[in-house]
Amino acid sequence: MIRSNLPALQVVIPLLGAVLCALLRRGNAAWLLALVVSWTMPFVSGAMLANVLVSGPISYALGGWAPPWGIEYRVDVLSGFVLFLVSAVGAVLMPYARASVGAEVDAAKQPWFYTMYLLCLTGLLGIVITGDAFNAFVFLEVSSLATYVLIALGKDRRALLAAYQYLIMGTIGATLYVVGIGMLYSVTGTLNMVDLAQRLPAIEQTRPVYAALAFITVGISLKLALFPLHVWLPNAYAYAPSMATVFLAATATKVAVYLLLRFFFTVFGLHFVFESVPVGEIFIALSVAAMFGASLVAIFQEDIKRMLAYSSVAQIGYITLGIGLANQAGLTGSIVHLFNHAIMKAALFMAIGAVFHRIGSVKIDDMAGIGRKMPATMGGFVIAGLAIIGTPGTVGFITKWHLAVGALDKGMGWLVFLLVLSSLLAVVYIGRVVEVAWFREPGKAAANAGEPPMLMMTPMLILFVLAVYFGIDTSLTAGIASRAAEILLTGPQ
Amino acid sequence: MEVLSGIVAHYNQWITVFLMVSGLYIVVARGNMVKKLVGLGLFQTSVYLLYISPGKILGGTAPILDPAYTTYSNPLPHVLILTAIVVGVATLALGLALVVRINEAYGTIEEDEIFDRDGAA
Amino acid sequence: MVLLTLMAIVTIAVVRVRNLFAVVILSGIYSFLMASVLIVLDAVDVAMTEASVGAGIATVLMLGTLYLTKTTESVPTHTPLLPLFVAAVVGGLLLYGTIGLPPFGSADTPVHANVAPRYLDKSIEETGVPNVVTSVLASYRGFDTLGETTVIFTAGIGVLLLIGGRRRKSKAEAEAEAEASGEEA
Amino acid sequence: MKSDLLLRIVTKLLVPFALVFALYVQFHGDYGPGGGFQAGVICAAGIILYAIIFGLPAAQRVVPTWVVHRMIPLGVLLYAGVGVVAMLRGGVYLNYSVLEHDPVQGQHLGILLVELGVLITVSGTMTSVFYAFTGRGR
Repeated sequence: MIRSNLPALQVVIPLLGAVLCALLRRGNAAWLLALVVSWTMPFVSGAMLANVLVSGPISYALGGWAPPWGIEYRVDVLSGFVLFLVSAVGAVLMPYARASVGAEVDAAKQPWFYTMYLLCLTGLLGIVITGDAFNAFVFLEVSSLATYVLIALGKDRRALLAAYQYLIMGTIGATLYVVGIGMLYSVTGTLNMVDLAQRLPAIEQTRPVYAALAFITVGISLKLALFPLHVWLPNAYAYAPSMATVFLAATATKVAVYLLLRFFFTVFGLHFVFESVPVGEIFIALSVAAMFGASLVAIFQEDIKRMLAYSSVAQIGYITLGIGLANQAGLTGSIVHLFNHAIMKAALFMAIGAVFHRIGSVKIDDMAGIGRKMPATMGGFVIAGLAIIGTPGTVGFITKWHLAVGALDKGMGWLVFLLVLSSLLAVVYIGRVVEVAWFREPGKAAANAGEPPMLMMTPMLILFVLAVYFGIDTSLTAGIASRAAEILLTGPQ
Repeated sequence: MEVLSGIVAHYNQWITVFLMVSGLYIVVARGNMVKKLVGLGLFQTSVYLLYISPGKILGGTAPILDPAYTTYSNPLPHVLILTAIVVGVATLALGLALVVRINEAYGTIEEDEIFDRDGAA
Repeated sequence: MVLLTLMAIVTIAVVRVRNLFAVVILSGIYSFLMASVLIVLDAVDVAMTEASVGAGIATVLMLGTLYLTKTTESVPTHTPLLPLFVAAVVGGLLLYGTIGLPPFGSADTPVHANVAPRYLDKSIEETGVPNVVTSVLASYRGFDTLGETTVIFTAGIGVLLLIGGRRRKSKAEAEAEAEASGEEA
Repeated sequence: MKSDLLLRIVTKLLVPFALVFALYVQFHGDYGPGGGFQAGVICAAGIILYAIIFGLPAAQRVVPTWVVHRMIPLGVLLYAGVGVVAMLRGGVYLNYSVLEHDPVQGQHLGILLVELGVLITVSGTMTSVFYAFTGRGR
């Protein structure tokens, strides 16, 4: 019985967890509940992914109403992969959360903080698993509202402003998405993604479909912080509590990318999106702008969380670059980078969160000599930093390799050159931190620092190891990503 | 007559577009945080018409089944928009709560003044 | 049609007026007009909700906020060129899209041909509920409604997290408050 | 406003009526317009009206804050719980047909229960949010 209901459980368990969390009074009890829920999730998504890899997509008709009348949950290789990614990040993060949240959020607010975290998880998983365009909007809003609150709970008063600005931009994005869905509904009469995909080719060349494509693309691009729609992201990541930053940086934008992939390749179809409209060219241009523009800004940041946030915008550029290439190697690069970037960015933000836990600052000047006091944390920072740069032997290299192959397949050799050049910018901003942390005498701030508690340390160490492991053995990540890309390119099975 | 009926046939859509654009303009152009949220509300509300209008059948009636009628307007958009209204008011409540907190933290709800104060701090 | 025109006029007023009380009341009026339009369009459930939410709860909350903050908007200092450009692009795209949509009020459009007829034909047989909006809402698309309830839940807990507690609870907040009152003086 | 006799009397008369009307909207939602969400809003509006006329403390004596705070998650719990029960009875999530022997009866029960869940969460949230906003100024 549990086996056949896995798709529903994937979303319902965190939802029930959030509800129960809201009824608890003590922060530790809420943490324990969130931990149990988070650790259950990878098993659910892992079981589904394994099932999908063997026997094809799972369709689950909620309420017992067959699609397109009811809402369908649909797990294929891509959504199974992203579900596993999101739930795995949550599972790795939870032990870390206890000390971090304990220090950064008022004790009285902790149960509800974990409620918000679980709701955010519910929303993200709901977006990925659903096969219904409108249902995706509802869960997009669940995760978004929870995200605004998580950000606003940062200690700095600028966190409030960041949350407000994100609320405005996020709502505009979601509304544009709804407008696009409304137009598609007006010309097809259906909301189910598979049903849409079957009905659209007949009316492809009409104006509402073009407009719908534009609205949905821009709406989702606001959410995934595609350059130049990224302005909400740096402040949001910089001022949110450390745990929220790690979770959002590793999952939220990835889920938006997933939704975009879903619409481009499953609903509208490769043929329509990339041949009748210059979407590919636009995406490549904006991605290159993100890779360079955001990296340049990152170099001049004093606040390391902000620096990493700008680095995220640049990294999202790599992901969208692969989408713009829209060929087997390029898409594989994009999809595998969803996973790889989640690992390395989570690791970096966790390391900085640990430093903040010890010295109460994320300013680069206060980091002087911190490497000697927290060698494991900052050693890991170096490893994850190398991954961001794309050094061979780390996960970052795998992504860039696939992207480069994709660019060459497309006859865009100059893109390979740009990829290498943008990596040099990453060397500069990561190198700055490494230089200050390791090659300067410990300053006043760092003098009394030490390694963080075990519960914080272990998740970081796991991620540091994974950042290298998946850089060497790629059969799991790149293998699945390659299959997902193949299915996207050849159409629904 | 042809032109007139053309305008009539699309009048809903013209107004919808106008409302939406005005809402979006307020959100982007104004610095006052409450006014921005009002604009956001207009922006979201105008979407209701975009969904509901195509569902209407002239001569039809509300989708509550009754032997006296045979033609009903489409119920599905109504359901979707009920959800959208709820999402809208939820967003508004959260936005207003943020505005109250921002006012407590900064003493103003004008974006420009807040940027000034953060620059000074 | 008269209602729609009135709505457009109210919207212009919302853009122009700078007194926030007036803006809030105008947006309440706007919601009532919207509710009336929705009744004309046969969406009675939606109209009822819009009237109670848009004109009721939303207005109360906004007035509550204004009571806690301030009531006039300052004169915008930026040139409105960028916003105008953004609005114009979106508007143009919308017009481009909507002109291709099927004409208003006809019965033989895709919207009426797919999916929806099943609800109208089978609602009583399958769920025993004559109000099709209710049966679609709670059963056929019941999961959407669960999501919607979750949205409300999220917003409720979120608001309480932000402004629920007494203010003196945390040190940071107390400092912020002291600063704010210092600025007012 | 507390001293205005007329307002106080009218409110006293109106609030029970609003609550009864909310129940009507709730349970008549199968046949006429309305349902859990609308009923929840009307219910909250009744309490809010009471609070505006008689003051927040008076309203909080009638409907304490902790009650409305608890209502927010409980409604979702009821809704999601109905789905879980359906799953335990061998159906898929939220399939109300398995709740009773007769599928239509089951649908009826399921719709009734989830609408009740919506009512609880919506009225709880609206009232809590109102309390939070008005309580903030003190």
